[in-house]
Amino acid sequence: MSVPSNFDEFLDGIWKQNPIFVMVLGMCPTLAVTVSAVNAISMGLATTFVLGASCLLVSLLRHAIPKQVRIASYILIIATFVTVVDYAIQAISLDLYEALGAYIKLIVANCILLGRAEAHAAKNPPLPATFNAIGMGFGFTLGLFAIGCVREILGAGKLFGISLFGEHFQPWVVMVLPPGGFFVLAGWLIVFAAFEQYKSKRIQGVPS
Amino acid sequence: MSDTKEKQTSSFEMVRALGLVSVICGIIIVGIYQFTLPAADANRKLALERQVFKILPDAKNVVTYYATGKGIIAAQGHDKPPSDAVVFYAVYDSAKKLMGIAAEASSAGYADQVRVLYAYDPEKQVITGIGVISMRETPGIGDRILTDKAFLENFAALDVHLSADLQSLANAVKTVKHGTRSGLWQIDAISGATVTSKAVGRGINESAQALLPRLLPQLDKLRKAS
Amino acid sequence: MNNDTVANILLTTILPGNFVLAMFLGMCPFLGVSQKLSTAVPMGIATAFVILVASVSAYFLNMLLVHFHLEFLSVITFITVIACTVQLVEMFVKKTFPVLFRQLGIYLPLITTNCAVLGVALFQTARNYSFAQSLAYSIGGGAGFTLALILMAGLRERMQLSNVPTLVQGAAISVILGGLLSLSFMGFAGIGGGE
Amino acid sequence: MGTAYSMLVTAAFMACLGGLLAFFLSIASKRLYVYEDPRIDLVEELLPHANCGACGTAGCRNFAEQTVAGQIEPASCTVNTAEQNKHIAALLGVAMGNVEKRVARLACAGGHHVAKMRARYRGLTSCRAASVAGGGGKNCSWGCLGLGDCADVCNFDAIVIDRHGLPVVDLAKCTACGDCVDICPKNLFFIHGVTKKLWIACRNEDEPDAAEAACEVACTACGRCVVDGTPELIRLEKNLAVIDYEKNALDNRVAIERCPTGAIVWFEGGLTFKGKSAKKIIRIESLPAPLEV
Amino acid sequence: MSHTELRAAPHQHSGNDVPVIMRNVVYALLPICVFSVWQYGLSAAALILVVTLACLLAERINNFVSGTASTLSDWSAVITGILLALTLPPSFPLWMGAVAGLSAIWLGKSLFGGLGQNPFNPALIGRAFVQAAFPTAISTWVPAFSLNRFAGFIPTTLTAPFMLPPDIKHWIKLQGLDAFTGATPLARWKFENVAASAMEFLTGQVTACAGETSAILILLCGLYLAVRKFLDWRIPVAVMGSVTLLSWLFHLAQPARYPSPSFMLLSGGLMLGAWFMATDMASSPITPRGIWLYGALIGILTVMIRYFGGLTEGVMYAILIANATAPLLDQFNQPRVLGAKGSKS
Amino acid sequence: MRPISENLNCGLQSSIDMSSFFKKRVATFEHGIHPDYHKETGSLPIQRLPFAPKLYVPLSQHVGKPAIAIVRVGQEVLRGEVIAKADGMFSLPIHAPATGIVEAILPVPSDSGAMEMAIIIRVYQADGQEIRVRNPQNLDGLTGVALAMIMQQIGVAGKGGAVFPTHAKLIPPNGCVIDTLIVNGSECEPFLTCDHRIMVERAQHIMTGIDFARRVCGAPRAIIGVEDNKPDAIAALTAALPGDGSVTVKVVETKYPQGAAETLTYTLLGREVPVGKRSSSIGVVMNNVMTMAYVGKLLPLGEGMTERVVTVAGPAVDRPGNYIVPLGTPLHFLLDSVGAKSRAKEVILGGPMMGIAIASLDTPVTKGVCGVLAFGKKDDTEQRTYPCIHCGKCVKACPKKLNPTQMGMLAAKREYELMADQFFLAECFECGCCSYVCPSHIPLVQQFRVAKSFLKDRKTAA
Ligand SMILES: Cc1cc2nc3c(=O)[nH]c(=O)nc-3n(C[C@H](O)[C@H](O)[C@H](O)COP(=O)(O)O)c2cc1C
Ligand SMILES: Cc1cc2nc3c(=O)[nH]c(=O)nc-3n(C[C@H](O)[C@H](O)[C@H](O)COP(=O)(O)O)c2cc1C
Ligand SMILES: Cc1cc2nc3c(=O)[nH]c(=O)nc-3n(C[C@H](O)[C@H](O)[C@H](O)COP(=O)(O)O)c2cc1C
Ligand SMILES: Cc1cc2nc3c(=O)[nH]c(=O)nc-3n(C[C@H](O)[C@H](O)[C@H](O)CO)c2cc1C
Ligand code: SF4
Ligand code: SF4
Ligand code: SF4
Ligand code: SF4
Ligand code: FES
Repeated sequence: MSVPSNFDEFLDGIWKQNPIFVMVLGMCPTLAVTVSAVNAISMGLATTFVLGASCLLVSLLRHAIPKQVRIASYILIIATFVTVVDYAIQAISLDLYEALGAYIKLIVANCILLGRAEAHAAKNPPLPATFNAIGMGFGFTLGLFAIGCVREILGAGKLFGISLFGEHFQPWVVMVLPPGGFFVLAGWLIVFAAFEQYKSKRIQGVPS
Repeated sequence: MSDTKEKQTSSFEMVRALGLVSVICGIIIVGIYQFTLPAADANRKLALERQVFKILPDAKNVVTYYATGKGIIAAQGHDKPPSDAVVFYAVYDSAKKLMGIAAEASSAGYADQVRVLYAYDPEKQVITGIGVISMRETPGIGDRILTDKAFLENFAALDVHLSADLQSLANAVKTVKHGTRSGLWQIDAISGATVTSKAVGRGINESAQALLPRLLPQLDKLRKAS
Repeated sequence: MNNDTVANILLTTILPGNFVLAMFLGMCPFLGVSQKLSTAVPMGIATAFVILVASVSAYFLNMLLVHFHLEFLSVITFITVIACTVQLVEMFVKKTFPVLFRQLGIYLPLITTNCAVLGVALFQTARNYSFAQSLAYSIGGGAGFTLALILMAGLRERMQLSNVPTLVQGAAISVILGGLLSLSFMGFAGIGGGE
Repeated sequence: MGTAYSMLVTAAFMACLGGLLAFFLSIASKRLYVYEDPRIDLVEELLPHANCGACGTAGCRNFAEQTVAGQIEPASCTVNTAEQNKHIAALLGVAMGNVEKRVARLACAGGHHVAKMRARYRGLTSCRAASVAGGGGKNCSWGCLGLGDCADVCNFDAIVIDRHGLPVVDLAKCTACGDCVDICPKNLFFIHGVTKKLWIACRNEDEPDAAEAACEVACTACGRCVVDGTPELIRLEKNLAVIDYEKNALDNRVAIERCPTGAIVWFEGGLTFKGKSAKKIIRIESLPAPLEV
Repeated sequence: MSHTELRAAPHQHSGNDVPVIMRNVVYALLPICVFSVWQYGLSAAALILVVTLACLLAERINNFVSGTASTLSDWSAVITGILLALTLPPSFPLWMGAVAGLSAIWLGKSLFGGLGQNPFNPALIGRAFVQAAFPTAISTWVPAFSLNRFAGFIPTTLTAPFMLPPDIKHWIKLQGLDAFTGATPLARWKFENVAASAMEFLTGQVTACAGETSAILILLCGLYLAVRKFLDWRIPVAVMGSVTLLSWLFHLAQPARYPSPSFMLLSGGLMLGAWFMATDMASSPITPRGIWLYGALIGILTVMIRYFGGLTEGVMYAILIANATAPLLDQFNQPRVLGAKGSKS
Repeated sequence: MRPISENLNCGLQSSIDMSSFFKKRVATFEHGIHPDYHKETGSLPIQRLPFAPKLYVPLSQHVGKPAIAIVRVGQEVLRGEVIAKADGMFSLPIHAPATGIVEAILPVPSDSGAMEMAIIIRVYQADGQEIRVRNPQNLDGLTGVALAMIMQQIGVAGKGGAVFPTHAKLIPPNGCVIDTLIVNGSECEPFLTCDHRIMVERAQHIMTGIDFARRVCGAPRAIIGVEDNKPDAIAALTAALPGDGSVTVKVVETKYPQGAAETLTYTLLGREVPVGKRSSSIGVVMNNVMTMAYVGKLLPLGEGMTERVVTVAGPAVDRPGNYIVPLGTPLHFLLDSVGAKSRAKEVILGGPMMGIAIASLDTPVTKGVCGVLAFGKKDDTEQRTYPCIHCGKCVKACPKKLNPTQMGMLAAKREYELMADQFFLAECFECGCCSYVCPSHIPLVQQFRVAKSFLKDRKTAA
């Protein structure tokens, strides 16, 4: 595998197979922790770490694990790294830990992880597997960040905790409530779809 | 992909593989746990102290205690509170004088548990302030319990003195509708955030009912402690 | 110890604290398997069942962990037990109800990675629920999940016959429906809570 | 509690847990084992997932099962690219199979510019809807109504309605799925191998004069193609020329040459040829309103 | 003779088509609007106008984006706008009203494909959205029949866009109504156990949303539509019936705790909800049995939320939740075909 | 069975106060609609139409196998002579509607738009055009199939719209016992009044026909159902009733589609025709009043069916009324004779609810044509259709209690199988109530016809 193809794997995860906007997976953290941009990024990076590390390990062990216990082993590996992240965050910042709540632990159950481990890492050598996983992770982070920004700006009038519109701004509380999460995600999905449509129209428009 | 007829894996192989992965994972986890434990503990202690300083600004030293049915014991040396224990913190000032007790109260609010830390003045038998440990209440509504001056006024001296038999509060702490406070043991709710206000009142009441009867008789032990 | 009554927990988890609509647990199957009523109902029931099993096993597993002072292993042990349970259920269904398996095929393994299942285990532990409380929590959670799934499936079946603009078709419209359902469920706020 | 101790406990605990679960799983996997040829999944992955049924099976999964079982040849999936089908064949180690490409052919050439209308249909833009409302108003009651039901149902965008209100099949896109055949209320579409080159583009069974009055390109059953073509290849039936494809349809472009209306045509290289004597129609606009007979 | 024309049977039509129905609903709403303006003055008028215009604007923009012909002429967006405005407090800032109108049409209707395709009541989606977005503003009430209501706007009305509305305690004092507590009858009952009298409701002497104040007027306007068959009478009957029955049972059991059925019927948004919002056909079931169940569900949920919920009023959420169940109610209550055995399809 | 006086009373009552709300309501079915009736022609006596120069006599004027032509081009035919013979039991012979010469045998347009084979007769204009050929037979004591076979020879097909050969319909299928003959005099379609006039003018023929019909099907009783907007018909029928009480007249509510077989059976007997079955399975056979009148008139004389009464009406018709029209008369001649041809934009065979607009005025009048309606220019702005707004009005109008909303939405997505499998598509009798009430102008019935036609084509293809 040459470097450019690894890089393609990486880009795939960010754009063509973006876990949030294209595959629509990992929805729980996507909606739950994106009330602020910081939370979103932290969650995204934590997931990226778990994704990369576990895909690497799964790929290394892919010949050693019998089929019947495949899922269980992958889950074990993922859970290990999640626990690692969980404690790491506790050690780094308790505020962040509080903000992300149980969703750090729930990274285990994030469909993206098992999906990647099963569909990609278990079938590919370590290097591309890891690249792909990290790409996915960044794609996920990007998605979370996009949602987090909108929710924080409208919901609190702030970005990264910095007030944007002065103290008389009326926050749109709904944005930080559960429905707001849905709405912002849907908004991005529509923007994404519109963009894809525009692109495909452009391609079709070229006389063949 | 080439061998299409998969062969049945033997049970032993499966047990071995899964067992091995489990053990490796377990060891990694213990490792990271042990490794991060000091930092996390330090963090937690820092956070606690920060909270305590907010409600008792002159505090210097915070000691964790457990109030059990049999008396109070210092947390030092126990890594786990006894099952029926109520955790509280004795707070001392720079002169090592016991300046107050802090304890946690929690109850279900509008969205989730509302956890607050309250300061108790054992001399006057009143609550002298509250701070929020964690909550997920609606910004702009529920979180006014942090910012609403009138609401915080309630806790300047919230009456929690014990009844004659020292078994319960003389007057249960209660949150009442905004503008209808009629006793020092009542909390005047924030209009528009009644649910959250009630959660605070309910939490404090529960915690005080459990803690104070055990605490008061043993106060001297704490005074002497440092 | 937590003092919420069993009835309150049950009510809260079904309505105002609905796992899907208020807690964001189990979103992926909620968005993925709610296309048709005929698959949503079995999926809901299967998930509710796994949630129940997970909750019970997590309760006892946690007792064990506490006994050995191994609380830090909670995530890994819970999820492993859940994964194995799901795999067993999957094999069982495949053997005994091959037709159902064909319909649900790809979704069954999804239950493993359903946050709701792990969420129940983790939350009940974090909240120190007693056995009865855990049971109420898991039953309510499962019922709430199934309820949300069924409502969603009904709405989406209707959407299939409407003229949803192409841009919005697919994931976006389900997410919006989820949002509107969640908005509606805000009306239950306070039911089952306190007083 | 020392680190070593807790390591030990953890290791022991995890080993027990892992072992126990693996044990359960292994028992279950034996007791509940269901064999399914893994190649079915692999083949299915290579299929286009159009589930159109053009191959004659009940969808792609069924096709995969049947190919693996050797009951159907990979090339029978006409929707798939040849490339993918080659992969399938290689995967299963079987022959590709040689299935002639088939496409949908339209048996009508009566666009608005050559065929008259009797009445103006108003209502749902759908051929079948028009056809249930008094036949649709076209003078030739067999002819294409041009409201595009076929274009509408074609999942492969292979049909466009041209400016004369006639569907035109894009041979490259057509997968012979047969949806247009089903939907057309006038039964004007037929699935045919591309190698069959002679074609009667008319279904009008009317008397010759009436047919020609209704549509300038109708088959008038003059019989010239019958005489010119290979013997027994073409015959007349109900005022229409009928080609017997059993008898070598590849034959003979001469059959079309003397057709007066151009109802019989010759397909070659993606183009459609009319005979030399066919009337040349240069009109573009629709025919004027009909007169009452 | 030229072309004859071919049309499909039937060749006759009842004549009551969509614009006719919708226009009549607007006519029926006008008296309620007029009453509300008389009660609350300029602010109410401005609110109704702005919200309706926002709805029309949203609809038009949507036409523009999707490249379809204008759908303003079917009048449905006007209904959405007026109804939405009638469920907002009269002091609601206009910019928030505009947000409500836009979200009602876009979130509640356009995204699903426009007229008739929406599974939820658009007006209520708009209201639920702003209730969740601006919870403080939407529970700020002003007194009815204040003296200067036609002399100027309530200060909050003209809040600058995206800004917090000012405090109006001072303004209310100026109106000479010191005793005014800013609580709706439902809130007064829930937190102070004071039930308002039926007379207050019937004449609109209460603090509440712009259009929920004169129960009798709403009833009359609703009856007009029911008689002309522009709405399905089963829905209001089922809603009011189930509310009456349920609250009567509770009231019998504990009269001190639970108010009388007449209070439940007349207070809050129940009348407007039952007659004008639960009856929105796009979001309600179509089969007769489904409709009865739907109405009853709304009634039951309303009572439950009012009695046991954290919110004081539940009509809106009850309708929205019942909307969500409508497809299911339809599916499981198919009409029994003439000649078919059993009751299900 | 009711005494005659009560029937009379009923009729009078409804004539005085038709929609009397507080008095006892007349029998009816659930759902349905009340369109504008336009029954002005009901008071005009039946007139005779002249013979057209050419008659187009299709070989298939009934459902079932088409008749087989037995004349050659150029052959002279006499009015009443059989010119095409029945092809089996479920077929009918065709009689020459006029004396003339066979000019050609060619396809002519039919109401479905397809071309159908017809015998074209050039009419001798100078001829007096009496019936020249009759074949009377002794009918005494004949019953059942034997009588039916003779009935077949007069070539009468159902006049209520379905055009089923009457003799075949009357023979009870194996294992069925017919206990009631329902005679359908409701004529619920707007505009149409031919049944009404027949009941007023030919009550006696109807009674004779009922007698024959009962002898074939073996029904001990017959009920004539008449809508309460035809008091004169009710009075005429009541006066003609046989004394034994075996035939009764029952007044039913004026409501569309009261006259459909399923609804009228339900109204009169409270019985529902089971899904997918014929009404004979519940012991009922139904015939139209005009069918009975023609049987009663023609059978004793042994005369073939050569003409029928047709309502010609509509806004574009100058001289609306009920006309006796020779079968095979092309519509352009008919419309010319009543002064409508120049103004007619849209011509409908049948009533406005179920009638079919025809594409060509060459289409001839056949045995099944009960009305010809001509409409002038409709306002050019097309009725704008809107998306279904889920008002459910169609559900509450459908007399068969189907779910047109759901079916309409499914049809728009071409889910035809689903409509048939889950929503009883086949049960829809295309009455048009749903389209009539739909505020969105959704052509529901047309959609259902499309669905049925698609499924039928698919079935025949398979
Ligand atoms: C979107 C939304 C968020 C809310 N959040 C809170 C909250 O965080 N805390 C709270 O006590 N009530 C909350 N409420 C509840 C209402 O404000 C409720 O009406 C109020 O608590 C009732 O008390 P009141 O009489 O003081 O208005 C919320 C309501 C809505 C609609
Ligand atoms: C038709 C209608 C429906 C309404 N539905 C609701 C509702 O579901 N929830 C709500 O809080 N207010 C609703 N309102 C407004 C309430 O009647 C009431 O004025 C307001 O909720 C009381 O606010 P508070 O309880 O926050 O003090 C509705 C108003 C109308 C006209
Ligand atoms: C919607 C509908 C309306 C009908 N209306 C009448 C009617 O008004 N009068 C009538 O005689 N038959 C009517 N029919 C036909 C009857 O169902 C039935 O076929 C007929 O009365 C049988 O008599 P026949 O065989 O003599 O025609 C209607 C059928 C349908 C489906
Ligand atoms: C009786 C009746 C009630 C209506 N109620 C509402 C309503 O509550 N909210 C709304 O947005 N539109 C309402 N409409 C208008 C219309 O149904 C609505 O805009 C559609 O939901 C748009 O698809 C109503 C229409 C009628 C005829
Ligand atoms: S070929 Fe058939 S379906 Fe296609 S436009 Fe012509 S009539 Fe319609
Ligand atoms: S619908 Fe017709 S044209 Fe389209 S792919 Fe199928 S067979 Fe070809
Ligand atoms: S046409 Fe069919 S669906 Fe419509 S009302 Fe009549 S029977 Fe019902
Ligand atoms: S009458 Fe028309 S708009 Fe109303 S439900 Fe039926 S199809 Fe829809
Ligand atoms: S992330 Fe929670 S179910 Fe997928």
